[in-house]
Amino acid sequence: MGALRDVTGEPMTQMGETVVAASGVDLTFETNDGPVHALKGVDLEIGKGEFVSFIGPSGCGKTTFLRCIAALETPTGGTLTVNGMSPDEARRARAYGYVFQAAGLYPWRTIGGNIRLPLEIMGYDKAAQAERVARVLELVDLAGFEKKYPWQLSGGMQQRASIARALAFDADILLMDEPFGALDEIVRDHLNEQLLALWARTGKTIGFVTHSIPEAVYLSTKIVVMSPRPGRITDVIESPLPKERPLDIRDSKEFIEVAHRVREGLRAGHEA
Amino acid sequence: MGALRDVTGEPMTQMGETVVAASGVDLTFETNDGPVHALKGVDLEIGKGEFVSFIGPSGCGKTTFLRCIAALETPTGGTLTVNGMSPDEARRARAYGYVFQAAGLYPWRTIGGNIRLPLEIMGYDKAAQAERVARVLELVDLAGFEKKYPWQLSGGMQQRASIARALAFDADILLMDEPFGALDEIVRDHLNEQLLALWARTGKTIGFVTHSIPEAVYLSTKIVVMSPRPGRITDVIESPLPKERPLDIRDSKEFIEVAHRVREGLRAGHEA
Amino acid sequence: ADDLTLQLKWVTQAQFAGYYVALEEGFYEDEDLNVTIKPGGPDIAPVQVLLGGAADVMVDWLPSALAARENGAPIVNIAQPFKSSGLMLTCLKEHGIESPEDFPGHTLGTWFFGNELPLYSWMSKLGYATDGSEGGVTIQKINFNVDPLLQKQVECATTMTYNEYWQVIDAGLTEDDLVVFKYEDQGISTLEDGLYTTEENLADPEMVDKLTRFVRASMKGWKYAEENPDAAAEIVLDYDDTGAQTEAHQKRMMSEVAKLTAGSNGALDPADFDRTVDVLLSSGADPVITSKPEGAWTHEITDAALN
Amino acid sequence: MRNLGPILTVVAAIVVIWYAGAVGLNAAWSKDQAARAGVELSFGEMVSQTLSQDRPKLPAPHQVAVELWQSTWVEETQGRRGLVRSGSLSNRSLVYHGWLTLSATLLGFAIGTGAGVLLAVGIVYNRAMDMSVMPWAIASQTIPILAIAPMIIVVLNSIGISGLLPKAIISAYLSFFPVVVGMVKGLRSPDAMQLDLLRTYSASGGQAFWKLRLPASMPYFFASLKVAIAASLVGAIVGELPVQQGGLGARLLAGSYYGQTAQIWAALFAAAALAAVLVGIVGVIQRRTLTRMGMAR
Amino acid sequence: MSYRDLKYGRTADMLLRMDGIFLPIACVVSAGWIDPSLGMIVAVWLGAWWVNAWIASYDMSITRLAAPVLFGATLLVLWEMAVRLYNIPSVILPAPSAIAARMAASPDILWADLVQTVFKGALSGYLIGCGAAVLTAIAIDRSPFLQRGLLPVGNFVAALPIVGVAPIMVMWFNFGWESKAAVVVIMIFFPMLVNTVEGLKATEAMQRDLMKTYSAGYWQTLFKLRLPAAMPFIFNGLKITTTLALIGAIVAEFFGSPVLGMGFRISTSIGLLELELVWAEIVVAAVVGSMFYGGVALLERMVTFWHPSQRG
Ligand SMILES: Nc1ncnc2c1ncn2[C@@H]1O[C@H](COP(=O)(O)OP(=O)(O)OP(=O)(O)O)[C@@H](O)[C@H]1O
Ligand SMILES: Nc1ncnc2c1ncn2[C@@H]1O[C@H](COP(=O)(O)OP(=O)(O)OP(=O)(O)O)[C@@H](O)[C@H]1O
Ligand SMILES: Cc1ncc(C[n+]2csc(CCO)c2C)c(N)n1
Ligand SMILES: [Mg+2]
Ligand SMILES: [Mg+2]
Repeated sequence: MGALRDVTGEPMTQMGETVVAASGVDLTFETNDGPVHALKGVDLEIGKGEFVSFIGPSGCGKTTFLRCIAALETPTGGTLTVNGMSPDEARRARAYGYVFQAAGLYPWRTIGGNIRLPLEIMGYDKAAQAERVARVLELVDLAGFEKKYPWQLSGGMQQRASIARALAFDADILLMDEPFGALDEIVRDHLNEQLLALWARTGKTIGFVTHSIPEAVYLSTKIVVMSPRPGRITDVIESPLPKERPLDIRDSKEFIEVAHRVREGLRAGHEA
Repeated sequence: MGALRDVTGEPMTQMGETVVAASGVDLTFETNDGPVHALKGVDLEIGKGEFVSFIGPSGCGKTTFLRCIAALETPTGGTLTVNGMSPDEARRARAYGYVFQAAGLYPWRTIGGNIRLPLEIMGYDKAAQAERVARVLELVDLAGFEKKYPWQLSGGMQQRASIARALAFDADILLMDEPFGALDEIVRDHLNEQLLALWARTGKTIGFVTHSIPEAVYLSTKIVVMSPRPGRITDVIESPLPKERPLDIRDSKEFIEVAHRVREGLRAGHEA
Repeated sequence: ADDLTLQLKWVTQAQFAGYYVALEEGFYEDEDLNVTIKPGGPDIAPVQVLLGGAADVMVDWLPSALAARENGAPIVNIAQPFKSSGLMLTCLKEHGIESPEDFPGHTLGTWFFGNELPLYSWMSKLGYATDGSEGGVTIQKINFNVDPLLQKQVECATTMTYNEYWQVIDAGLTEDDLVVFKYEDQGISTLEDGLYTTEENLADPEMVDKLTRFVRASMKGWKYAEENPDAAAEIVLDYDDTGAQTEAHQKRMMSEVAKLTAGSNGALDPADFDRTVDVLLSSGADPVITSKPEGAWTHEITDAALN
Repeated sequence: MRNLGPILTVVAAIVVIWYAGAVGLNAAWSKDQAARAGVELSFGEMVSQTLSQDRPKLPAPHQVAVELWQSTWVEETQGRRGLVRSGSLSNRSLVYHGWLTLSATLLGFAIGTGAGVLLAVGIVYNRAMDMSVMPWAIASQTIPILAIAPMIIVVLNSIGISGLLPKAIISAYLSFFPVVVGMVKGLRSPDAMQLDLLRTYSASGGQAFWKLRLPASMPYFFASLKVAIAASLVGAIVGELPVQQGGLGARLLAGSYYGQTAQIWAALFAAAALAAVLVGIVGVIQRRTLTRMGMAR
Repeated sequence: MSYRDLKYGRTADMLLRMDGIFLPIACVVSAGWIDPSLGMIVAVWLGAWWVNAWIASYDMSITRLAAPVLFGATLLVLWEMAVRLYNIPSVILPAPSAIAARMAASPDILWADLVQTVFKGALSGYLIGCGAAVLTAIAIDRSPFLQRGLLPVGNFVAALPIVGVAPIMVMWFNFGWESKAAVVVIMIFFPMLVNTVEGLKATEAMQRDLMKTYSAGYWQTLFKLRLPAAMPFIFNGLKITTTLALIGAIVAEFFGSPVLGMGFRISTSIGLLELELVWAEIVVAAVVGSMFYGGVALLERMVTFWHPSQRG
């Protein structure tokens, strides 16, 4: 990867290498009133450098699937490998950056301290830490809030801080669970662009949960549509859009077509 | 209000009666590193039966303003009245239903129990409680999850439960802080329609924070655009759209014009 | 029957056999008294109980009674069933203490709570400092058992002829391993186990009458106990709520206690009182009492009782 | 019961250390005695002697076990005053003394918990109480209860209260504090949003208490109950020390007066076992309640 | 005004304000009817409480101090009144004024006892006990086996009443402060251990998951997540054990001490009926204990400022 990171411009998608390979993944939660089938027979391949969006009605298992990839949940059936290893081995190799659906900042650390957390753990030196914290705070437009505590920030600001935390270090796989849910359109567009640029620059593989169809279509190379009860994949759409994506690509014919297909898939899932 | 509730069809907007009147509202938080000006000179009138959306960059004070209306925060300057009384008196008269930005369900109560909470407090009888819980669960598409505990639900489901909780009782003023943030487009559209129908049926006054421009335009009679540091109102747009709003109104010229104006306002706020 | 409560100085044991015998054998009943005996214990100051009104009469040692009197507790000795003192200092022979001259440089253990007063008086009479300084002794507070002596945490320990001494013997040491100094022999003995009441009670003729009958019956109990030590010990065992006492130990204790009560008909001998006061007054820099007490005893009760 | 294995392992380790400790601590006396008798002890003799002394510094586990057995089962079934022969519990048996202590403990626990909860509610709901009472509640706990226990008993006696109640009051004195501290923390544990929600409903203070603060405080409540019941037991025992009228406390001290080390340890173990059982019962109730409330995950 | 209102429900304050005239007067009159002295005492009490409620309604740092002080002063006045009005003998309960006089008369005794008991016995035991408990908690944290075995047995040991343990410790560690420290260690070890173990578990699932995604090592998770999250619990333990440590050291002295120390003085002075000295020692114990507790509470505020219960 080291070599790839230096190259800028075109994203380094080499579809040949498989990063995530799921086949027949099942997951059942046991609850006080009976089992809940959160995932059922999920098959999916994600290649290196892909940007995969997951979309589907709430409760369909998007979070659960992301958690399985990150080895935070263990499937009760099927096989799942990441970089050819088990998700847990990949986790231990520090393959993941994860943005949770809720911000989950540590209340005893300032915003800066929260972002510094993974850097400390991964042993970055002091100077690198300071430099990276400043850079990602800038990226998510929170410069000046470094010394504040989480409960002193608005909901959207907390969410941005948690995004900054995941971007501060160099994970090959970035898993983001509705990262932009609490942000307004302008910031969202801005961060979408930033994320695409980052992706292009670094060649990371990204798994991205969103409820916004335009966002999914704008960002992804592959869109996974899911449906609930039990959670399964109903459609996988390879995006025909070029790698270079100015914001106004959203008015193009291809874009609208893809969006339409996603919407149809979603609607079907709701009816199911 | 009793009489109004029975009338269906046209919403009962009687612009004559002012529900919320803010003039020169200031709010400053004292934090460990200096004061934060969350609101500065906010002037706003909300008439009875209006549907007012607040939109603005994250951290601009939308939540703070909603909290001021609901007497959860006390302005440090200016005057604010609700129904001609102080917000606190209005609160004690049980004028508010509030949906928080985070779900905030009580972990020791099931979903059903959480929705029943306000009903118990306001002294509804057992039968009415059961009937209302069932009705609002149906409304937010969570029937069947009554007996589950909050942590057994996905993020979006929790948010819907918290919406159901606020709709279960008859408050004249409904304050909703990004209620649909974690929901997909389809559910969102569905709930938008439901909300409009409810509004039309009951003539409630609604204050609604959202980050989605189409949502704001689709729902509101009045759109308030805010900008941050310090938080103030930069634009107030009276919607020219008719009361009757099918989903496809979103393709109309008026709609697109209003959306454009909101987007411009937002952008200006970001540049500021 | 008239109610009367007696507060003991210590837990139920043969040291108080006379009262339990009087109760069990109906001597109190014969005097038309309904007597309640409250056992004492560590940290219970009988004087407090007496002044608090929860007891009418108590068993106490004269030194601590006089100290209490100086602290403003108007208590009066009304009878003295114990003629002699059972107090002694027991040392392990191996520490090389043979006479009081050998004390300096050694650690002497004593009970406190007022029981230390005789030892301090003795030491000051001998002219020894008690703070462990050169040429003096170290006084160590010990609890009410003999473990510190056995485990050599102290070299000498306060013991009673009727109790702790025998515990040392029971533990496996022999008379030959020990050196004992009886306070009686050293001429510093103080009066133990007298009966006391308040001046207020003595001002009340009805109460005086009750106390008279009580003392009479108690002395009857004591004389019975002296004559039937084994039976007395059995009675004590029956009254022991803690169930901790053993028969052998209580029988032996009773026979030793009998030696101490032997010379008394119940009336206080003023000579003994004066001797005790002298011992206490003579204790050097920090005397237990500062002036000769007045009215600290009376023969009023015993005179009436013993006729 | 999956805890059984680990517990037995730990207990076994403790017993081994205990035996070693007994040999070590008691050796001095055995050597002294041998020296006094002028004999030389072999190692084996010494070990066997250290484990069978009458007044050991540390009695061996089996000595304590034998004493426990003797003073419960054997005393009641065969003793002159035992249950079998006399029809009532023997005052020489730990069953009798344990029962005395237990009754004072339970009464004291009830009083202490009740008072503690009330005080906590007062502190949380009344500003004046919050500011003025808490520091004094803390100060009250720094008073060595053993010091004033005799005085309390004397004072209560002088106004005619005796028997179970003085002990229970001391026991309540010790147990109310953990409950106050835990409950205050628990009643204040709801976060801002949970409180705000009720504010929007204009819930009354009572409703906020029953529907939010009380349920939210339950984990804290039970945690402090566990501490409180153990403290109650200690209080009851302390209350039994000055009045030598039975109970494990009286038993403990009487043992010490007569140098009956095994008796002390037996009483000590009986007390600890009683505490363990009481804490265990509270634990079971805790688990049941929290599970029913959906708070045990 | 935020959600403070809920925190301090107005009911009690209102009771005092609205019925501020009738209820107290009724109380005073009825008490005075039973017994005039009682009437006076009740009157003083109610008066002081009313003033206190008034003071407490102002939230300033000075009132935070004034309220408890006034409350304490009220208690003292009531005590003094009770002793005088009812002629309670000083050998049963001395008056505060007499206690104060005694404190002024013998500061050297009180100081020497304080040094012996608090600085040598309690503090050393506290530091050793808390340190050992936290280290043990961390040590057994990784082993569910040890936790399942040790905690129940530990609860059992913790339940051994101090009055039984203290004589044994004196027998083992002699009369000096070491045996007091040992008693303190035994008393505080398990409460501290239980709190710390509990605290180490008190992280939220998402916080732990985050650490997992970083593949943080055990020690990193410990220092960056679990110890900070455990701090409220650890401080809970630290606070409870301050009073335990002090009581433990004092009570242990009842069972063996050199001829000085607070416990020694208290236990032996009762026998000599020097009740003023006894109470003087108790006062010192209460003051020192409260300061100790207050100090730890202050530290807690500084360390766990982020916890909702500290943000108020
Ligand atoms: N308790 C607090 N203490 C200090 N500052 C606060 C507090 N609550 C909010 N603020 C600050 O007030 C400003 C406005 O916050 P608010 O929550 O109203 O924003 P918002 O418009 O709701 O944003 P979002 O869309 O992200 O939810 C922010 O800068 C925030 O940092
Ligand atoms: N810990 C759990 N215990 C029991 N059931 C669970 C648990 N976590 C999730 N579920 C259930 O699994 C299903 C899938 O949940 P998941 O969180 O993956 O949904 P999601 O697709 O992320 O939804 P959303 O968009 O609302 O976040 C839901 O029905 C939920 O109720
Ligand atoms: C309250 C009190 N406790 C102990 C003693 C000392 N003491 C005197 S007699 C006796 C019994 C001896 O077996 C003991 C221990 C006391 N005098 N007063
Ligand atoms: Mg989710
Ligand atoms: Mg907000």
